[in-house]
Order: sequence, then structure tokens, then C-alpha cells
Amino acid sequence: MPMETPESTPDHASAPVNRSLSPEQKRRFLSDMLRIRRFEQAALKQYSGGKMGGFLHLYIGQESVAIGTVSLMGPNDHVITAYRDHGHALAVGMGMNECMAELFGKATGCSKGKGGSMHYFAPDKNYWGGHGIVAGQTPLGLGLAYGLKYKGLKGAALCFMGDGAVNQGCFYESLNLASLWSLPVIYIIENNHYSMGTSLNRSSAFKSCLAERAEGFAIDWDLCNGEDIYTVRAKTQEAIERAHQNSRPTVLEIETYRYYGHSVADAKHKVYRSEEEIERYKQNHDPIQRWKKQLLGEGVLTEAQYDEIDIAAQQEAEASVQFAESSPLPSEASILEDVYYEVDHGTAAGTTGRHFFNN
Amino acid sequence: MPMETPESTPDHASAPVNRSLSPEQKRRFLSDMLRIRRFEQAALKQYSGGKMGGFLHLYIGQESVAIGTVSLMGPNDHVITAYRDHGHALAVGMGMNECMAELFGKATGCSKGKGGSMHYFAPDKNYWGGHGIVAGQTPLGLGLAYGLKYKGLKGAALCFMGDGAVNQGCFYESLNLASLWSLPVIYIIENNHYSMGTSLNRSSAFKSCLAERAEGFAIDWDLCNGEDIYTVRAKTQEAIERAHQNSRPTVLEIETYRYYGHSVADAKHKVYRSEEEIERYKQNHDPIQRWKKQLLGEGVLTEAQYDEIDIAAQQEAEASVQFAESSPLPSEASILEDVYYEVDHGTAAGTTGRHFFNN
Amino acid sequence: MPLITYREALRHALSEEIQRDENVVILGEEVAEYDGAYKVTEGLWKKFGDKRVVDTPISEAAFIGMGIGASMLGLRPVMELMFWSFATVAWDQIVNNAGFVRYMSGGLINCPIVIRGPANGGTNVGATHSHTPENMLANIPGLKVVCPATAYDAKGLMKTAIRDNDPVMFMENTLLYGEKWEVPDEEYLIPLGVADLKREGSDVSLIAHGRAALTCLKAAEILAAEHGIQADVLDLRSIRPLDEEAILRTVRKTHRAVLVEENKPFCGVDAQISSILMEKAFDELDAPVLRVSAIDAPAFYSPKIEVKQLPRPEDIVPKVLSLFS
Amino acid sequence: MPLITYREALRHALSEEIQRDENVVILGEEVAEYDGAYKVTEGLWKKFGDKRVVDTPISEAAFIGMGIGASMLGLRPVMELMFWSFATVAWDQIVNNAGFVRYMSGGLINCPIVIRGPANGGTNVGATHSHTPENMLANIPGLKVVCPATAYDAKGLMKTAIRDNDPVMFMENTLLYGEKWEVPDEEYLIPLGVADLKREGSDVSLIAHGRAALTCLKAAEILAAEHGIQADVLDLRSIRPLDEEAILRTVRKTHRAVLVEENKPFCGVDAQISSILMEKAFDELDAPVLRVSAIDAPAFYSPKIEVKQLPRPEDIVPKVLSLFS
Ligand SMILES: Cc1ncc(C[n+]2csc(CCOP(=O)(O)OP(=O)(O)O)c2C)c(N)n1
Ligand SMILES: Cc1ncc(C[n+]2csc(CCOP(=O)(O)OP(=O)(O)O)c2C)c(N)n1
Ligand SMILES: [Mg+2]
Ligand SMILES: [Mg+2]
Repeated sequence: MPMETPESTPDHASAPVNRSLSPEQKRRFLSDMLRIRRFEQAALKQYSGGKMGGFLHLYIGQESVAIGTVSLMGPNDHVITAYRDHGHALAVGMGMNECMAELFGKATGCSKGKGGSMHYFAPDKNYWGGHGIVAGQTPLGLGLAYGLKYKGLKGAALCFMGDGAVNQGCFYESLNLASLWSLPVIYIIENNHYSMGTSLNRSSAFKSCLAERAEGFAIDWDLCNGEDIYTVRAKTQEAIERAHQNSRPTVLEIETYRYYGHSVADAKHKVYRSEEEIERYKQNHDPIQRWKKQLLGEGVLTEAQYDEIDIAAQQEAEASVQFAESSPLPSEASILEDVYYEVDHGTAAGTTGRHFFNN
Repeated sequence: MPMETPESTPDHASAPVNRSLSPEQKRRFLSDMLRIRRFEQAALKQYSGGKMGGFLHLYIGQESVAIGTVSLMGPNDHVITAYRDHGHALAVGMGMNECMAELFGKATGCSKGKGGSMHYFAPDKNYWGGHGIVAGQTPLGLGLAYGLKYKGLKGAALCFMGDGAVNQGCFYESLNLASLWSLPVIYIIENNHYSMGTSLNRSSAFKSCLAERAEGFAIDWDLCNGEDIYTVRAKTQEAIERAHQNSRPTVLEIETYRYYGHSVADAKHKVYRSEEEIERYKQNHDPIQRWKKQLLGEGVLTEAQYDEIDIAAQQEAEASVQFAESSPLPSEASILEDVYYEVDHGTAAGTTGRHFFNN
Repeated sequence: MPLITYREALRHALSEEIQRDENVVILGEEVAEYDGAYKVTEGLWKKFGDKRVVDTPISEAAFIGMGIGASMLGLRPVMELMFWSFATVAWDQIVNNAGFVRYMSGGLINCPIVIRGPANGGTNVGATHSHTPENMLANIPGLKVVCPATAYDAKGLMKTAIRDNDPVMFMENTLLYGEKWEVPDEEYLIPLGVADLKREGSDVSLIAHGRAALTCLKAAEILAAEHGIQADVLDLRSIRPLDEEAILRTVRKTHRAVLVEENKPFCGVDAQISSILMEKAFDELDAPVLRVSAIDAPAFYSPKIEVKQLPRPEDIVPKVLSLFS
Repeated sequence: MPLITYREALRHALSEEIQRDENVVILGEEVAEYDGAYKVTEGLWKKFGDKRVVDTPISEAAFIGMGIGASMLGLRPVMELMFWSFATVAWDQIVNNAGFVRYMSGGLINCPIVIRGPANGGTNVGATHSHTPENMLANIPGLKVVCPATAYDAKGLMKTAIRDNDPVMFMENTLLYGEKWEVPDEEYLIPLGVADLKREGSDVSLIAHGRAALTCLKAAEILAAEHGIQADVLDLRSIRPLDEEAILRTVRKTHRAVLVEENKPFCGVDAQISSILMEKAFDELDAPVLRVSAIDAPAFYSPKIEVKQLPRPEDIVPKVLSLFS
């Protein structure tokens, strides 16, 4: 069963990248994780209240993965992910306001209400989405790495994907290219043990783990327990160094768990997995509680501080709901905007010939 | 460089499946290989004479692979391959006549002149083509295996592919399904070290070999030197047994070489590889010459017998050219035949509604 | 007649055909243990077991191709695409293998496969999940394309599709799954290539397929009530084969036509219908054939906006009126 | 003006743009060391080296997707598909990523990529290698589609396509690569969305794109010489954006049109053109707009037969004559 990989060991806590953390930074991770959780909970509530359409894939339970990995990003490191994208979005510094407004389908949303939950973007924060087609982002992530190398920049492309996404072919095509051309891409498999209602063992054949499939492409790979930020950071840092120093790819599988269904519409998520399983994770493996305990133990956090951080996160989430609620809808005219750069910019190219074929 | 895998060892010659061969059967393999070679040479000559269009991908140099593997097929074993498909076609028992006529685009061709060189078919001989899109046949091969298992038949699907085809994603999707569901498919990578003008090392990242990529999918794999029929048969037999007995897949990489260009239009094939390399293969690794020597050594073949077999193959090839030449062209009306089963059979479904939209 | 949902109608069709023919097997993501992402296959795995109803990994290219390969051996796979949008990753298998294997083999190989799933916009799932590829797939000689608008049609057409010996692309609609129609208990089949005149009028022909046919019915009511215009509403039901006779018949009667579809306009199905009318009904037309399609942009997420992107009765009515001015 | 081949014209365009903009990079199977399967990129790798001209493995989905990702970062990849037919395995990347990323990001991300390669039948390579997907890709709002018919157009359009900030699907033709046209030495650009009236007449409009435009020129000569009919031949050059004004202009002049394309008919580009004429030129038409397309079956291998599958002058002439009877 899930999460049999060892939890954080003293090694990981004492990895250089973790040893150098200030108490403030450590509390910041707590805040970052709580912000994701509170944002998601607020979104869930609003979804249930009929404020949004489409799908809502919550990141709750997996917060340590986005926060741990993204916390290591430098100016030339980039992120791309799938449709379960809110955690990564907040992790890279997107505001709750534009994220919540996007869910509400408002003009103030990060994608102007055009992308929705699955399609967040913030290129100014090196965040390239939010992609709805399973594994469709894996070649794009490769392209970010290619672009970095082409431009002579020392960076990495962190490309997140699920345990179900590993069964899309373009991922393997990407692995071959990444290895053959030594591209600094890091594929991070967020293995939450289910792809919709299908458990890992019903979807994938593998030896010891999914990441090991990289071996055949001569790519370094690793597997780790994702519930602890120290572990995630230690393992991710290795991959980032490999990318920055040697321009080599990595496949890093991080075990994690989602508490809610695949999406909010997934009514059967207590059928294809047991309530006990869910409870076990919540009780024993919750990344936020684990980190809280860790910091309390280290003496860098007090219960009062925790509450303060948590309340701030809740308030920020509530405020984002207000922001979204009070934001204007996109205009009907905006339906035809953002299709073509040249049209939007009124260039000669954009004003020559018919671009749209509305009747 | 190519073909560093060990050549036939006494083990392979003495494998049960080889030990049981009669002298007649052994000579038959010689004849089968020579038939392929003479057919291809005749086709090349006719192509150069302007008798056909499109592409012509010759199998010359690789004959032992098709003959060795296909020689083990039982009634429920099936074959599917890519566009370099003449060798497999003749190996399963298709006649030179319908194969040559197909190249000539004649109505008597195996596909009535519709498929051409890349698209041979003979389902009555368990031969499912001949497929032009690189690796596009790999899911189809899986489907043959699925069909066998569904029907409760003890068989295997031999799915041939090139060393360049391993970089198409659907192959890995297929590997996962094959392993997960225990399907009796055997992927045979005919590694001739080039995909068009690209040498193996410029197209693929791998550890020890391409087949090893199967390891990550918990699939048995093997690598062998393809120049010797004993070796090919011994290795293939293991895979067939695995399929028949355990309904498990195999990836078998067979090293081989093509003497001609990728297709007859490939004018640069002595640029991207050296003349010496080609000569080395012809001199030291030719599967027909090797087998001839082997049989002479075993005392089951005489030079006179060899000549007789070869002349018969040449004559058969020449006759197939005559057959093709004198065969009728497809009718213009046949353009609209073989599109829909229901239309061809004049069923109610085929005569209801408009099926074709010719102006 | 009992009222059942579009979803149930499909399920009954699948269930009946599984029982009728041992070669029918259902495959797709979450179709078995999960009962289907949209519950079309609910209960079938329980009823028919592992062999007949099979969950697949997220590998559309491989499992669709696998179904095609199995169909060549005589199975009749009914493959669910959770969304037809995901056909984009299996495009080669669908077009080159399902579409062309019969032709390229000179008729030696058949491919009796059904690929089914929802193909529609309007559910706020964004551009990646809102494809309506009926036009593209009907462009491919070798493929058949069906787009039922009602539960009755869905059942009758699905049963026919499964028995058809050619590959049938069967496009459903998540917005219709929960809608109810009268569906008889007795077995019935609806042939492909037969359009359904869902409403009889005399003044104008509204021609549509899929959910747009229902939108046309609503528009027709408004036209009748508010403008005294009586519209024929012709539901194409199958795109290829196409009931061209029915199209010509209604237009020869009304001499005016508006074509409605939820696809994007450029080279949509209605471009084809319009060009057929141009060629074959030119002298019958009292006014140009007009079209109403989705607004020509990728699907917009925002629920309040996306609803305006697809044809609504209020988009159709003025088009019709313009034909009479 | 020097006479150069269509192939050379493309090569010159690529070479000039590589030199002009350091972000232009050419990727594809065999484009570098092998000089291109069809020699379009001949000499470029020698001239510009490993960084600018890159051989890829046979992984269209990944390398096209990679190009899209790189374009988001500001590169201007020009990706060769050895055949546009192979776009079938990269369909998702092209449609969902290149086509929609700008929209779904609310305009935050651009995708200045060119995907190029031959898209044509007529070379006896069978159904899997003879796709003409201009209609399907032009259906996707977000993509642009260009189909040049001559060396002059190929060069001018390619340079524009590379500088365009949107994804451009550039469809060439192996049957034209070796044909020669006059092409000036001086730099020039041809805008997308501007059709070219390749022949002036007065009696009928022949409207086409790609090689079919040349077939129309031949048909026009026959019509003039043998039937005294003077045809306008309008070459669309770009499918999306489309020069609708030019289409309407020629039809308003001649009042008769025959649309010719090498695509399969169902929902082909000419279905769209016909429906535009229906809507916008109905009263101008003295006869129905007719179409000539490829015969509606997968591409036939047999050289002697396939040649009959694509529109020939002798298929066009009687269609035109029928408009005058
Ligand atoms: C190509 C494709 N097939 C199917 C889907 C539908 N789908 C969306 S998410 C999902 C499950 C993915 O699971 P996993 O990769 O483990 O990610 P997780 O949801 O666990 O984060 C499926 C089947 C899709 N979006 N794209
Ligand atoms: C998807 C796809 N991409 C590209 C091609 C063009 N192509 C045909 S064969 C070939 C090389 C394949 O090499 P390999 O798999 O090693 O087989 P071999 O020719 O050596 O038998 C290429 C690039 C194709 N047919 N399909
Ligand atoms: Mg998962
Ligand atoms: Mg090879």
C-alpha cells in the first residue's frame, strides 16, 4: 500500500539546502501550505455553492510537494503542471485573488476567466500552466528546458504530473529526448496512488516504482516520501543541481495523497478506497501537521504562531472569495480576444484577411 | 558499433527448437531467405525501371530475422509489422506474385493495388500488415494479443518494429498494457542501427540496449544477434513459450543490418554510414552466407543444392515480375470499393444514406 | 412508453448488445469498477464481469489501437473515450488504422469497432475538454460518425453502431445524459444514414445534429408562437452516412434553411451541408442558406460566457427572420 | 528574375530567417545531417551548425510539443514534419497546446511556432502518407494555416509565417518541390490572408489552394482555348486567415465559381468557401457554386489510379461548362 517509502530521515533535515533555512523561512513553508489548504477549502465551499462550473481538482493533502519543490526555484527555474494546478500556482506566488476569480469565471481571473480551474497561468512567475490533457504538459516542460539551454541559461524546468499520467506515450518520447539531448527537465511524478478511481496497481506495471521507468532511458531517478518538506527539498535539490550543473534530466517520484476525490464531482472516492485509508493519511501523514510538529519540536514555532498563520491564510482565502464575487464578468466581446496575438495587437498581420468565421 | 552481441553459440544451435530441425527444414530456411532476397532484388530492379511509385523499403540483410521468428509460428500465432514488410510477408507464406503485383499497383496485388509496398496484408495467413506510420502497429499488435486471450486461444502476436520506432510513445503505452494485463504480445525490435539517416546513438538514449526499456514495465526482454537463424529461433522460442504458457509479453531486440538505403530513394546511405561498414556486414555477417556455411558445415547442404535453391528463388522472383507486369490495373471504379464493409456487401446499412461525397 | 435518460438509453443498448454477442466488449477509463466517469456504463461491470467490461489506464492511443487490433480478429470492442477531446492523443490510431485498414488491405480486414463518448462544449471545462470533432472524422472516408440528440435515438443508433461492420465514431453529449425521453421497452434499431424530422413545418428548414437539434426545436416553438413561422426541424442523427435525401426533401419543401451546429464554423459539418444545398438545391432556394455555429474561439471557461458561445434559440430566431425580410 | 525551385525558395526563406533572428531554430527528423528527407533544408546544418538545425528522433508528439514549449519562452521554432500525415501522432500537442495556450492563458502566452512539411496526395505513398489536414487545422481558432502553390509564394509566406507571433501550420507539396518559378533576389514578404489572383478572366472564378491552384491554371487555359471561357484563377494561399474579400470580389465579377481542392470533399476547405458564398454572394450567383475535390476514398497506392483520384484539368473543365449550360 501507499506511502511505504521512508519518511524524513535526519539526513534530509540536515541536507545543506535544509540546514541553511532560517526559522522564518520554515514558518513561511507552513504558511504557504496552509494558504493552499485554505484556498482549496474555500474553493470547495464556493463550488458547492454553485459559484463555479466545470471541474475542481483539489490539491489538499499534497501541499508539501508543491511547496517543497517550488521553494528551491531560482530565477531561471520554471514550472509546468497538469490540471490539479492550484497548489503550484500559489506556491510560485500567484495571488489567491486572481486564482479564485478564475474559478468564478471572472475577468479578473488569472486567465481572464477563459481557462478555469485546470488552466491557470502566470508566465511572469515562470509558471506555464495548468494543462487539462493528461501528460500533455510533459513535452511542453521539455520545451522549457530546451529553451533554457538554447538561451544558455542555467535553469531547470520542473514538470509535474500524476501517477496516472505516466501511461501517456508522449512522456516517454520526452524522456528519450531529455536524456539524448541532456535537457535540464525534472519530471516530478506526484504519486497520490490514484488516477481518478483507479489505484496505482490497476493502472501501471512497474518494477519497484514508476520513476524507475526512467532507468531504461539512462535518466537518473529517485523516489521519496512527500509528506515531509525536508525530504522533498533534499531530493529536489539533487535534481536541480543535476539540471543546473550537468544539464541532465531527472525523474523524481514523490509519494503523496489526496484527501478529496479526484475532482469535487467524484462521488465514489470512498468506494474505490477505504475511509480508513483516508483517515490514516490524515492522521499520520498530513504534511501540514507533520511540518507543524517538526517546527514545534525544533522550537521555531509556537502554537500561537501557528494559529496566527492559519487565521491569516483563512482570511486571505475569504478575501479572495469576496474579490472574486465582486469582480466583473468577462465581456461577451472578450470571447474573440486572446485567440491570436496579431489580432489582439492590431498589427498588419492581425488586420489582414478574415480570422474569425462567426456567422 | 553495431552487432557487438555474440554470434550464435553452440547453445543456440542445440536449443531444443533447433535440435529438432530436419535437414530439409534447414534447407527450407535457406530457400526462404533467398526467396526474400531475390524478390527484393527483383523489386529494386523494377522500381529503378519505373514500374512502381512511392517508396520501396528493402529487407535485404535482415532475412534471418523474419525467417527465424516466423518459422516458429503455430496456428494461433499472428504477425504484424511496419512498412519494411516484404520479408515478413514472404515468410508467412504470401506468394511472390501478389506481393510483386502490389508493388506494380495491379488489381492482382495482395491489397488490390491500394496499399503498395508499405501496406501488405494477408489475414488468412495471420499476417496483419504492413503499416506506414512508425510504431502505429504496436497497439494493433497488442490488440491481436488481446483478441487471442479474449477468445481463450493459446497464441502470440509477434509485432515487429524498428530501432527508430522505439521512440514513439504508443509503444510504451502498449508495453504498460501488455504487462498489466499479461497479454501474449512479443515486440521484436529489428535493430538495424539506423532509422533513416540517423544512427542508433543519435536517436535513442538507453542503458545497455533498447529492449532494456521494457524492464521498467516489468516485462522480460532479451537482446540477440540476428545474423544466425539458430540464435533468432532460440530466443524467439523463449518468448513464444512465455506467451503461450504464461500469457506474458516479451520485448526482444534482434540486431541486424540493412544493406541498402532506408528506402530506394535514400541516396545518402553511404554518407551517413561508411562503405566499409556496409562491406563488413556483407562479408562477415550476411545471414544467408552464414547459414549456407553452417549447413555446409553440418553436411546437410551441398554447393549444388545451394545453387539450385537460389536459382529457384530467382526464377520465382522473375516469374512474379511477369505476373505483375501482365496483370490488369485496378479499375477506376475500384477507387470507391473497400472503404466500407457495408457498402461493399450491399447490406441495408451500406445502401442507406450517402456514404461518399464525390462532387 | 417509459421515460428514461439518454444515459440509461445508452446503457441499455450496451447491455443488450453485450448479452446478444459474446464478442462485444467494453473498454475505457473508469468504465468498470467506477461505473463510468459519466455513469453511462453504471452497473455493467457488476453484471457482466471483468471480461466484458474493462478499465484501462490513461493510454488512449494504445487502448484504442488495441481495440482496433482486436476488432480485426473479430471482437466488437466498444471503446469509451471519457471525452471525445481525448481522441487528440489517439488520432493516428483512429484515422490511419480504424479509418484506412480496410482500404489499404483491399477489403481483407474489417474493423467493427465503436468509439464512443461525449463530444460537446457548454460544461465549463475549457478548451481542452470541449472538442466536437464530428466534422474532422467525417472527413475521413472509412469512418462513420453518429451524433444522437435524444435517448430514443441514442439507444437505437448505438445498437446499430455495434452491429455495423465498419468503425463508428459515436458522439454523445454530457448535457444530455440526464435528460429524459420516451423509449420503448421492446428492442428497436435505428439505421445510420436516416435523419429524423423532429418537427414538421412548411416555412423554413432548421437542420442540425446533436444537441443543436433540440435547440432548433426550441427556436421553432418561438418562431411559431411569436412570428407565425412554421419550421421543419431535421435532425441529421448520423453525419456519415448522411441522409442527403431528407435534407433535400425539407429544403425543397420550405425553400429556406438555417443550419445549426455546436461545432466551430470553419469547415464544420454545416459547411458541408451548405455546399450540398448549393450544389443540389440552388434553384429551390428563396434565400441563402444561413448557418449558426459556436462562436469562433476556443471554448471559454466562464460559465456565464460559455453559454453564449453555443447556439441558443435566440441566435437562431433572428437568422430565420432575416430570411423573410 | 532567377528561376528557382519551390524547395530552394523555402530553403532561402529559412536561411534568411535563421540569419535574421537568433531565436529561429529548425527541428525535425533528418533535417540536419541528412539535409532533409525532401532536401528542403539542404546545406543549412553545414552552414548554421548544431544549434540552429537539429535532427530529432521519431517522436513527433514530444518534439512538436517541445517546440511549442520553447516558443512560449521566446524561441521561434520551425518544425519540420517529414509528412504532415505524421501530425496525427502529434495532434494533441498541435491542437490543444499550440492552438489553445494563448486563449486559455487569457493572452499571457504566445506561441510563435511554424510547423511545416508536405501535405499532399499524388505520390503513391498510400493512405497513411497522403493526408491534407488544412481543413481540420483551420477549424481550430488559434491556429493559422498556409498552403503555398508556387516558389514565389512559398518563400514570401514562409518568411512571414516565421515572423508571425501565432502558430502557423505551413503545408507544402512534394509534387511541387522540384518545380521552378521566378523568385526575386531581393527580400520580400507576402502577408497571410491575401489571396493571389493568378489569372484574370471574366466568365467564371476558379478558386483553389496549393497545387490545385496550378491545376486550375491549366484548366483555365483549356477553357480559354477550347471553349472561349475566360476564368479568374484565385489562389487562396492562406486558409486561415482567409482573404474573403478576394473571394467575393472575383465571384461578384464572374457570377460563377468552381472550387477546387485536393482534400477529401466532406468538410473540406471548399465546403467552407461554398458556405461563405452562399451567405454572402447568393444574389450574385448565376449558377450554383460547384466543387471538385479528391475522389472520396483513402489515397489509392497504384500510381496509374491515384492520379485519377486528385482533381485534374479534365475534371474541372466539364464542371465549368456545366455552369453555362
Ligand atoms: C488524455 C486524457 N485522458 C483522460 C483524461 C481524464 N482524466 C483527467 S485526470 C485523470 C486522472 C489522472 O490521474 P493522475 O495522473 O494520477 O493525476 P491526479 O489526478 O492523481 O493528480 C483522467 C483520467 C484527460 N484529461 N486526458
Ligand atoms: C510517425 C512517423 N514519423 C515518421 C515517419 C517517416 N519514417 C518512416 S520510416 C522512418 C525510420 C524508421 O526507422 P526504424 O524504426 O529503425 O525502421 P527501419 O526503417 O530501420 O526498418 C521514418 C522516420 C513515419 N512513417 N511515421
Ligand atoms: Mg494520481
Ligand atoms: Mg532501423
